[in-house]
Amino acid sequence: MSLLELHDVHTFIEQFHILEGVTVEVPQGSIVALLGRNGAGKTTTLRTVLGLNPASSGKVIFDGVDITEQKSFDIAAMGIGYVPENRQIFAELSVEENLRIAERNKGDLAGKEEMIFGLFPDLKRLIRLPGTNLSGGQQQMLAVARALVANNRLLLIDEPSEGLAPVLIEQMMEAIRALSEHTTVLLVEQNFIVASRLAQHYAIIEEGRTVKAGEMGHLVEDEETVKRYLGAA
Amino acid sequence: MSTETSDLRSQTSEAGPSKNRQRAEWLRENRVRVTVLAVLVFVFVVALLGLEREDWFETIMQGLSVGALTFLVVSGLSLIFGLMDVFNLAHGEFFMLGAYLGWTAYTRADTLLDVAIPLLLLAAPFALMPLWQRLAVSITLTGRARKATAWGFVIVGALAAFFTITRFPLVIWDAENFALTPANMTVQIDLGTHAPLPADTFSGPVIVAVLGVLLGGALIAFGFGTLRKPGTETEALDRRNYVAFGGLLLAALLLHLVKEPVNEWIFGLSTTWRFFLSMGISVLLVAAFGALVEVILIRPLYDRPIYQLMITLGLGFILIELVREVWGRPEFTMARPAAFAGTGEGCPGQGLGGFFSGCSTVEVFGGRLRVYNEGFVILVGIVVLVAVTLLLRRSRLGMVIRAGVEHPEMVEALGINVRRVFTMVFALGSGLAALGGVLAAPSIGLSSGMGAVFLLGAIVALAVGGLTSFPGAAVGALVVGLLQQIIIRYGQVGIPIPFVEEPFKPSPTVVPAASIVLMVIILLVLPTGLLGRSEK
Amino acid sequence: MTSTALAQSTGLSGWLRRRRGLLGAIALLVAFPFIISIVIDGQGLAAVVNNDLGNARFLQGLAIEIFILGIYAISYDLILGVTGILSFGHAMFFAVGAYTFGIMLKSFELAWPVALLVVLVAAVLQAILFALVLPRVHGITYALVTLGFASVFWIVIQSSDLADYAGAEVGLQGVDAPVWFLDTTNERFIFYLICLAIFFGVYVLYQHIVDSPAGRVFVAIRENEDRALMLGYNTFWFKLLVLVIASITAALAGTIHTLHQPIVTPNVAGLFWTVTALLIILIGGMGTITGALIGAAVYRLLEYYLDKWFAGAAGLLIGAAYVLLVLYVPYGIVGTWRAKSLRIKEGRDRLLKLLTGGGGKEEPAAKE
Amino acid sequence: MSVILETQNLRREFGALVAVDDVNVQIAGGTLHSIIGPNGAGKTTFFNLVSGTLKPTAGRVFYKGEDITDLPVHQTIHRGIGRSFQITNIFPFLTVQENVRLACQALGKDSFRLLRSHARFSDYLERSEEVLTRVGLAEKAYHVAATLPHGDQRKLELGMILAPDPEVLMLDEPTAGMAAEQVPELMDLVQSIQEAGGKTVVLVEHNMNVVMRVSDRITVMHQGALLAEGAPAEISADERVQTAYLGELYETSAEEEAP
Repeated sequence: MSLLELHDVHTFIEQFHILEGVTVEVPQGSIVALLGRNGAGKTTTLRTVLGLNPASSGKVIFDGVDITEQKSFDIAAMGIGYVPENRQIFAELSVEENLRIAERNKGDLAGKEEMIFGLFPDLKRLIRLPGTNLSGGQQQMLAVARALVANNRLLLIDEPSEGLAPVLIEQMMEAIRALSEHTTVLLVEQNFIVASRLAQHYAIIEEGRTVKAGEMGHLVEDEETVKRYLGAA
Repeated sequence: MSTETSDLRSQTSEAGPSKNRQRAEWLRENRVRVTVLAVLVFVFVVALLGLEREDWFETIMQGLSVGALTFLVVSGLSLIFGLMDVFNLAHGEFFMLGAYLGWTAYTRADTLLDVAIPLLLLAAPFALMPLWQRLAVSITLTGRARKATAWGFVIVGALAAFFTITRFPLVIWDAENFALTPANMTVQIDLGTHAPLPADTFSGPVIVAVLGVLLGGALIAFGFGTLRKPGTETEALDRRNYVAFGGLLLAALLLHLVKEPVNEWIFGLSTTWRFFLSMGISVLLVAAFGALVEVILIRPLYDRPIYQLMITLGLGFILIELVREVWGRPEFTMARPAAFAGTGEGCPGQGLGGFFSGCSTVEVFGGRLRVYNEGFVILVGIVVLVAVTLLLRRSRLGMVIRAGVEHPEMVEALGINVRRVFTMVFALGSGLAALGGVLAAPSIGLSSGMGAVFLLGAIVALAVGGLTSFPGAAVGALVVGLLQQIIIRYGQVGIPIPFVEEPFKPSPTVVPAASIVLMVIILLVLPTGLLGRSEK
Repeated sequence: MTSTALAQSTGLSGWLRRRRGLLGAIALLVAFPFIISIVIDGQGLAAVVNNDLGNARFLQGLAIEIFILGIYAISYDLILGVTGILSFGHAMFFAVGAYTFGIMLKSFELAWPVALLVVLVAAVLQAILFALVLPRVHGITYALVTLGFASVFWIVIQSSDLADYAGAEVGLQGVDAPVWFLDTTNERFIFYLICLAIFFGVYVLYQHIVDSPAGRVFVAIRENEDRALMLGYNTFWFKLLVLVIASITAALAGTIHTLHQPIVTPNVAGLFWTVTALLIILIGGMGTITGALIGAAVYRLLEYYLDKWFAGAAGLLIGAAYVLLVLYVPYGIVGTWRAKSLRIKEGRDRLLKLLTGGGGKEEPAAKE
Repeated sequence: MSVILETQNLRREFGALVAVDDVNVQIAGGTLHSIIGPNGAGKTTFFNLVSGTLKPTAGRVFYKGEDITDLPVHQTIHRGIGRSFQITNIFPFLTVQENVRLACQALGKDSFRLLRSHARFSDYLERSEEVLTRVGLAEKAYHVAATLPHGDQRKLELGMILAPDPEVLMLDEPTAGMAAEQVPELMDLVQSIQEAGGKTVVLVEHNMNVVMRVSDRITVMHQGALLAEGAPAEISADERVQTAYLGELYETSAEEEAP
């Protein structure tokens, strides 16, 4: 059963038609990678799911509920966590506050502390620092950790490996793999190797349309497609 | 769509730069800022040292007082602008509205109680909004015809409400004389230009008036319900709606029953307690009004910032006209509460302890200070500064506000209703402005132009301190207050200029001009103000 | 679009054809006092020329006020609507013209052409002042700084130190007409015609400016200033040019105001006077030039009649109308009308395509 | 070929982050020189430094031997450097033709003419029509730019750079977001423009395959620094590039540091 479905979603940002028919299915308990070149509309797809750039037509269905026209905060409260591009760490808030703000019920953070600091031991040490003092990698960890505080059934993760040093990419991948045991993940990733090793399914987006989707195993073997759409390999 | 300019490469080394290097770097980045602050402090100190000691002490205290009032206006402006990017040009008028409502609660609480009853009745039908929306579904008209019908209901309802409200049993109102509103009439009675009226000039069945107002409210609410796009989901009609409706009705009834004793109780209070009471009432009313404004006027325009600016400009204009209509055009004064108005034996009080002597003025360090202006107002300013700072630093709401200033979308994506936080902040800011208005009224009096004057000061303070910075707002208000008082003081004693016999005396009119010149200079040197963050 | 219009119309006849609406409006406005005189006052044609009292004379005065407002608003439209510079100090542009001209005539007893020259110099200087801060501050901060400039001027002009020249809070009064044809009291019709000529002169000039190469750059700056810069335009000079043109125009409106009104009050330097300009172009439609003229007429007539019918409540009603306009008709009269006609034209094109049954491929990909 | 564009120790920091780390690049006149690298390599920052939209923390940029580091942006265009943006950057509410016409007009001397209709300056109109034909948008000349599909907007952007006939074209991911089918078409167009006019093209790309065919020379950036430079054949043979580019680098380094 699919936890999240997008059917022929069209989205405008101001007057620009960014998504022109995106169809993606995210099965319960899996990691799905959105692939495609710069500017293809992957980030917008995540934002459309969350209602940050609402779809003008098409359907977004989460757990059987049509959320196309819902407000962002209602969508998020249904159990969707978001790790945005550029991390969007609150620079004025301490690491702890950055986590605490994600609480939906009192005590969320207390219950998850062990899991979060298990995944990202660094954060425990930095807990009092303001967000602005973190390095890029630490910010990325905090962004992921923040999405884990509430009880989310789906995580939308945008470019977790971007700008990270190799060691940290490895650590980040470990974390994503670990947390995917409890939650479903929709992932945007430029680094094909990272994507291919994490995800079970993929969808390629190009010019705002889904052009290909399926199982990651098939895509890895299909060098022609990878070369054509992703420019790697 | 990723931009690589924002890519942040991680540092595997954890130590980071040492404290000293960090400090040096901070200094290098902020050298302009630090220089400007130093120059400003230097100029102020030199200007103050040029005065006699009792003069400079008085000047500082008066500067603090003006700064505190400006701060109350500017703090709301700063919170609203920082969080929502809305520059509320009507903020000065919220300040004015606060003063007028405060005055009414202070001297004529009976009028306020009287008017509250029909207003509660008028508001009650809005609690049943989902019901109206459901009923409105049966109107099959679409497009323009639907809109016209909806507005038709609103207009008919407004007319019905107007005609029945004027038939309402009000203590202080000559129902035959529509030209004067109740508030206006109280002003005139207070000034002695209108003869006091006998109680209960109303004649006729109360039930007609009550039902008429309720009907009017229902028609207006139904009209707004019809305006909603057909097809969009209606809100659920549940028990809460009925409770709210019944509660409002009950409140109106209760108020009607207890009106007389409450009146007696209020007028039996000392003016000091009445003053505190009126502060509370005014703040609450204006905060509620601010919330309403945010929802109805500001919210539809979040994606058109210039229009937002324009609508607040228009709102300010409307509020000035409204005040002129309701309270009349002439300026009037508000009596200082008794605790700050003592004269005679033992006055003025001596030293810092003199503040509690009940005298209107005290002598400290040879300077003569007014207890209300230089004591109470400053105290309230400090209390608000501490309270808001605590709210921002310690509470969850404050955390959300600080986060929302930076990445409102991310806050939304965490499942927090940012819009509701916006409304709350707008209400908070409006309430603070109203508090400033009530505080200012006893010393500067009430006039429909008082908002514009303070808004100008507030804009200057905001720009000087940094548009989005709350501490900046406090610093800016302080700078503006001190600068104004120093110039006024020099206007009295004159500035000795070498080789010129007559000392130069700046005329009072240049006082606001000087702070504006300061603002322009500071903005040219530091476009983000003294404490403002650089643009995102 | 413009190139096709150009192709079919060169020479005088083409010009007349293209400008027939404008010429018609001018003819109507010239005839207007006579029509009023005959139809409403029941007086003859001579009454207009003889400056007799009556509706014709009064309505000419009202029309002159509309012309002044129109010239003033059109200059603000160039700054805000066409170029997208958010200035809140526009009242100063007007007031500097009004006060300078009056003071030069009254206190310095200069000949009126010399006084005009002084106004011109003052206008250019203040435009340069407004432009100097442009590279430092943008957006709302620029609005605040310009509001600051105008407020300083407003305060200074009211100060008692300058009372001998500017008349402090009362304002500048007793400026006599310097020459017979600029005398609004005794030669109302002549003055009316002169204002009419200036009004339409400014209008045509502005239309040409917006259509010129420089005007296209102004629009480009509004649309996307960074891109204009990256195309190689030094946008600062263009914005300076806009401010100079607008400043001179607004000062001209102020000059006529001084001639027409018995007293120039300090209000014309206050924030509300800027708001008036904003309101006018909002009513008419921002960035449309024509909208400023229509807006000025609507605004002044609305103000006049509301005042007449509702007396005290007029301000409240104007404010309410303003708020409703911002919320529901943000593109103004001309803007909304243009959008409508565009939609109508689009519909007609689609209809033609359907009827001829061809050329479907140019349609953007069908969106079900 | 003589060097037309050169950077010396170009460096740019954003706070603690070094986005461009002492980069030295020489670009020969009349060639198509590509700068590639994975996301976050600092390509766009480098590009902004060269074209003058960002000022470097240290280092200099030379154009034909002249130091242009401190030149204001609008003047670099007058020297003959045109640049495009990764995110479509056009005048959305003007027509396609007007977008290009403004670009043509920028280098003429008539931009301060106030009283003649712009339609009477036929040089610019003709030139803009020529450019629109070149990029294949002639039929859509009177469409409002915002209504164009994404691919056409990219073409329009290219047209706006071509319009003033610059000597150096700097293109930042001109194919971003385009359909795979359209990419070769656009790259052919870029190549033909470069060859026909003897122009220099600096191309920033994210996609290695796109540039291999058309480039004369390729510079590879990684983590803000220069990783490799050479002819396409050398680059595709270079193992460091392969690993950096494909994201396999982390495996080796992870192994190095892991034990």
